[in-house]
Amino acid sequence: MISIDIEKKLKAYKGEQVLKIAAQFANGSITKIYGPSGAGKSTFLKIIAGLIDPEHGKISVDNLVWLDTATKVSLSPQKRKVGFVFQNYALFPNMTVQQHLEYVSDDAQWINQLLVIGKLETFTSHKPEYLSGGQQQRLAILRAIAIRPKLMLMDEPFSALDPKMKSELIPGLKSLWDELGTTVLIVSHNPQELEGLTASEMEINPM
Amino acid sequence: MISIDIEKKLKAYKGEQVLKIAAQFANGSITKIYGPSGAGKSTFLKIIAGLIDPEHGKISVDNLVWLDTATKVSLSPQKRKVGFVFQNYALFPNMTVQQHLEYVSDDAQWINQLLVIGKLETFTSHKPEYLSGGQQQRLAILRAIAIRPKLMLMDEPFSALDPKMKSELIPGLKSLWDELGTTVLIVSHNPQELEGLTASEMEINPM
Amino acid sequence: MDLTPIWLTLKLAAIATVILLIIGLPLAYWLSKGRSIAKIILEAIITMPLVLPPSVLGFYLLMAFSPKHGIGEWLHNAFDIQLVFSFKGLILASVIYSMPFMIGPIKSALQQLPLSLSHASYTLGKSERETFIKILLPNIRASVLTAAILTFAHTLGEFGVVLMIGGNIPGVTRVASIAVYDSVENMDYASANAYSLILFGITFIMMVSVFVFNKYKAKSPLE
Amino acid sequence: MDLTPIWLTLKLAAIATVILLIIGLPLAYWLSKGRSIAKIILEAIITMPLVLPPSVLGFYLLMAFSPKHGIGEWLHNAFDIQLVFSFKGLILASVIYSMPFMIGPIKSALQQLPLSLSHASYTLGKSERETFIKILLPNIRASVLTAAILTFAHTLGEFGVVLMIGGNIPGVTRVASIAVYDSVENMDYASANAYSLILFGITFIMMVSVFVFNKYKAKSPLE
Amino acid sequence: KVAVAANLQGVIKVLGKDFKQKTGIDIQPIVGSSGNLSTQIKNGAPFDLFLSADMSFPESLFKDGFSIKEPAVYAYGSLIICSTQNIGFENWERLLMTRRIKKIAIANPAIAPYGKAAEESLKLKGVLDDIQSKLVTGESISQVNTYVTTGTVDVGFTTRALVKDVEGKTTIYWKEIDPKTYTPIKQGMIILKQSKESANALKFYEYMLSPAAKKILKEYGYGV
Ligand SMILES: Nc1ncnc2c1ncn2[C@@H]1O[C@H](COP(=O)(O)OP(=O)(O)OP(=O)(O)O)[C@@H](O)[C@H]1O
Ligand SMILES: Nc1ncnc2c1ncn2[C@@H]1O[C@H](COP(=O)(O)OP(=O)(O)OP(=O)(O)O)[C@@H](O)[C@H]1O
Ligand SMILES: [Mg+2]
Ligand SMILES: [Mg+2]
Repeated sequence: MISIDIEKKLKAYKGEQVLKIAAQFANGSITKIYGPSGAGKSTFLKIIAGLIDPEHGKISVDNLVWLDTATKVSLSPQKRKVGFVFQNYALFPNMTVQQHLEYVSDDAQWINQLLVIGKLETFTSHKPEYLSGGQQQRLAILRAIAIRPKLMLMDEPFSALDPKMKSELIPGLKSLWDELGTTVLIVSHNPQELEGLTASEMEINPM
Repeated sequence: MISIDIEKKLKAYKGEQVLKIAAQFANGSITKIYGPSGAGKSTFLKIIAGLIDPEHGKISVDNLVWLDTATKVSLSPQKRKVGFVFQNYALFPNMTVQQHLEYVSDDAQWINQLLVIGKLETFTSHKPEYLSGGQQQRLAILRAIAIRPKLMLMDEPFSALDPKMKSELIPGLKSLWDELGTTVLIVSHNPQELEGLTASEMEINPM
Repeated sequence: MDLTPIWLTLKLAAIATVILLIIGLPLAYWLSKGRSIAKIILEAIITMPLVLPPSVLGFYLLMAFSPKHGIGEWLHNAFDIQLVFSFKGLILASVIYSMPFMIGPIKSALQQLPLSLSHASYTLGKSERETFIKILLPNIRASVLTAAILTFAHTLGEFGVVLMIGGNIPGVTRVASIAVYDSVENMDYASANAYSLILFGITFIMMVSVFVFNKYKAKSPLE
Repeated sequence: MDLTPIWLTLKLAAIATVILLIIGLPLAYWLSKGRSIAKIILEAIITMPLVLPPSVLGFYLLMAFSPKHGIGEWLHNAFDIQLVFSFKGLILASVIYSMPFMIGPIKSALQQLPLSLSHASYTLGKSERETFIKILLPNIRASVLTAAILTFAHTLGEFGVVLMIGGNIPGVTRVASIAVYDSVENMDYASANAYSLILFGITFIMMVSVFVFNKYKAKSPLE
Repeated sequence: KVAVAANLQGVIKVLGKDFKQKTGIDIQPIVGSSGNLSTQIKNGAPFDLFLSADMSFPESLFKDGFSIKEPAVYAYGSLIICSTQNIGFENWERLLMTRRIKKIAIANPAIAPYGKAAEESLKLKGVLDDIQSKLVTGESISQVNTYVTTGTVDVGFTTRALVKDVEGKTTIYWKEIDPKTYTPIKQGMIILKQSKESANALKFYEYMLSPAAKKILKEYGYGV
């Protein structure tokens, strides 16, 4: 189980906004996170991954403390090793599709399996610059799942995909998550796109 | 009226794919363009804007020839001056929100009007790095419309916006377009998001 | 201690750096766009003065600038410009000598910028020139700064070339590096140290203030 | 003509460049992360050798390396390492002298990379070190190349420092730049030109092949 | 290993050859400016013998205990005025003041003995102040030579040895300056205590003072 209780000031230009969240996610669950633009959804995911530190708070995963500002514990992102799909993809410009996956896994069979799920088998030697928006987004998803994460954080992961692609991709991901027992948090503002996938949801609102 | 008839090889990894499109768009119309990921939608918009040259083809706008590969005419992107919303935003990392708009227009009132429409009034001195995904996308839209374009090309312009934001933003844009008499092409794969806005649509399929 | 050499040096380094910024920025931009054999060769030629020992480069420049032959003669006859033993000549020599330090870092930084930045600017109706000045340059500010500092510092320390074509004329071409050299040759280590310390000090203060200013400027309202 | 100086020079420049890559890359990385007063000062110190005329820097290094005092004495007594008038000493001097050309361009290029690249790599469980080597460096390849070329060329042409602490000993510290210098001093312009041409030629070929290789490598399957 | 002042660069090869013929010992000349060489010696340079272009460097080395033997004069330098143009030097001090002569090269009087001598001579003739604005100083005598032979300056004051050095390459016109108008340019040498081959060093030292060496030096324009 993942339990989170954090508080972080968002430095908006005029005045200040506080991101204050307390939530718990069951192992293996898939949760949809939504809320208005600028509410702090991306920030929330980055705090969980260890990329941003909140002012106050505690994060623990299966009784292992990832973060506790009171005792000044904060595991590095490397130790937390969550599968993170960045909103802007953050692909590596120097690497081809194949190299992205080889960077995180040396299991050739696993890589092939992922390429098939993401429908990128024929693009293995393309660099991100030469991929379409949807191809880039699928690569970002594959790279994140390639590390076989226990926890997967996805920031608008399907925004560049057409409905058909989405409906073919999601079942593939779902079965991998089931296999790996992954807990998944998905930020999305498209009300329909996660229908049937997520059981629980969480709203983030600016305060 | 905008009339387009182009052919461009897309260099996919295995084999080749040809983007072949002939279409006409009435002045002041709003057209939705859709099609599977990797079909060539972004490439199509870039060809119209003059950022990519097709192998064969002709583009003319109100009897002015923008491109004609037969006579080797090709107006520069600067001369075509279309309002372009890039799929990856392509914001300028060195400029604040305000500076982005001042870069293209020195009409302070117009800039303010745009900021209000995009709900970015309180973020004027933020650089892109410090904007949320949705805020970045709105800035990309505002920057493109700030030049008062006759033709506006939008590549997945609403993918990072929540439904409420979208439903408040679109009417604002629509009224500006009506005022300016802008012809608009919008690439989108979200079937619902443009409901009521677009009268015509066009599908791009790989060949 | 005579401070004229210090002023002269600072003047020389400042002028050379400014000239190199003016000609180096467009040149680096041009070199950064695409790669042709012509560009590679031009770049190699720009780097060449580095490979020669300064005194030897100075000798070649002396030959070129000398009013008795070639370019020097033509300049002398046509415009009455004398490049040897004059401050103008020092400036030209410094520009040639320090050019690779200005061009190199800026060119490679430009190559690493994503293409979409200029594309976005072009669709907004902006010329290549305006895009370069307002979009590309500000985004490689750190590299421009590095290039300017390397150029400035290198011109301060330049010595062999300056000595050869300058002729060590007090107040005209006797720059600090020559004064320091003379002091060392003369085993007058006190003056040598004093001159060096002043040069050090000035550069140090300059660098620190540039960094601090830059840090201040780079500060976003969010930090 | 005696070719030993050419080989010696190439050896010196190659070794110095490799050493500077090894120590310069991590150092540039460290300097690129955040800005503290300590880093600014360290950076200023690295740039300092540039500001001094080479012969004077050579003099200071001679003092420092001399087996008669300080560090030199300690090295001599403890390890029997003699830095003055030895090839080892030349290497150390070249490293000090050329360091700013390696550090500067790389540091500024690193600062201009988006933070999200390293963040993405960290979440994949990769250490800072691996991220630096496999992600950051390849994305600033052009700047690393520029830095290496500037360093190499500058070490080839370095002269004052080398003369002072190396002492022009044939086969040991008589590098090409000194040989050229001697020829010019001796008014033997034919040899001076010959040496210079060889240096030119080697650097030219090297640069062109690096560029061509790089162009080839950079080619995507789509082009 | 013999540290040799730069102005001897031409003649040392001949001397070395002659010495080898006589004794079978090879010398390895290390050429540099006298100031550089003596700084290097003070910091542990592995030289056996030092042939300086003046007296002060060897003397200072002796004073600092780098040698047990006092420095000896092996040659006197002679100063000439010269040019690549045949302008006639009969009345050179007058000539320098004419408008025809725009640039005059001398070595830096502060650090080079020939520069000091030239300055003394000019002062004695009473023209130094008038031509001050035409003076260009070279850091060493060889830089002055470069200026003269390339025609960058109209006239220059340099060593007589130049005449021999450029023989057959460039034509220069020259005239010896009256040695009475300047302090003699004594060139001194010194045997170094740190020498590892002191026996051979001593042999060369003695050779340099021998009539055979003097003959060669004289041929190259040195006073002996
Ligand atoms: N690095 C940062 N430092 C401080 N504040 C930031 C930073 N990045 C973004 N912000 C601000 O914090 C607020 C929340 O940003 P965040 O990216 O978390 O929003 P979001 O909920 O993901 O929105 P969206 O749906 O538009 O992506 C925004 O107002 C933004 O301007
Ligand atoms: N610069 C380029 N040069 C050559 N081919 C490219 C380039 N960029 C993309 N491609 C290829 O062209 C095809 C079409 O790309 P495009 O970006 O136009 O697709 P798209 O329809 O916009 O897809 P998406 O909905 O995923 O954004 C893709 O297969 C892509 O790999
Ligand atoms: Mg977000
Ligand atoms: Mg696209």
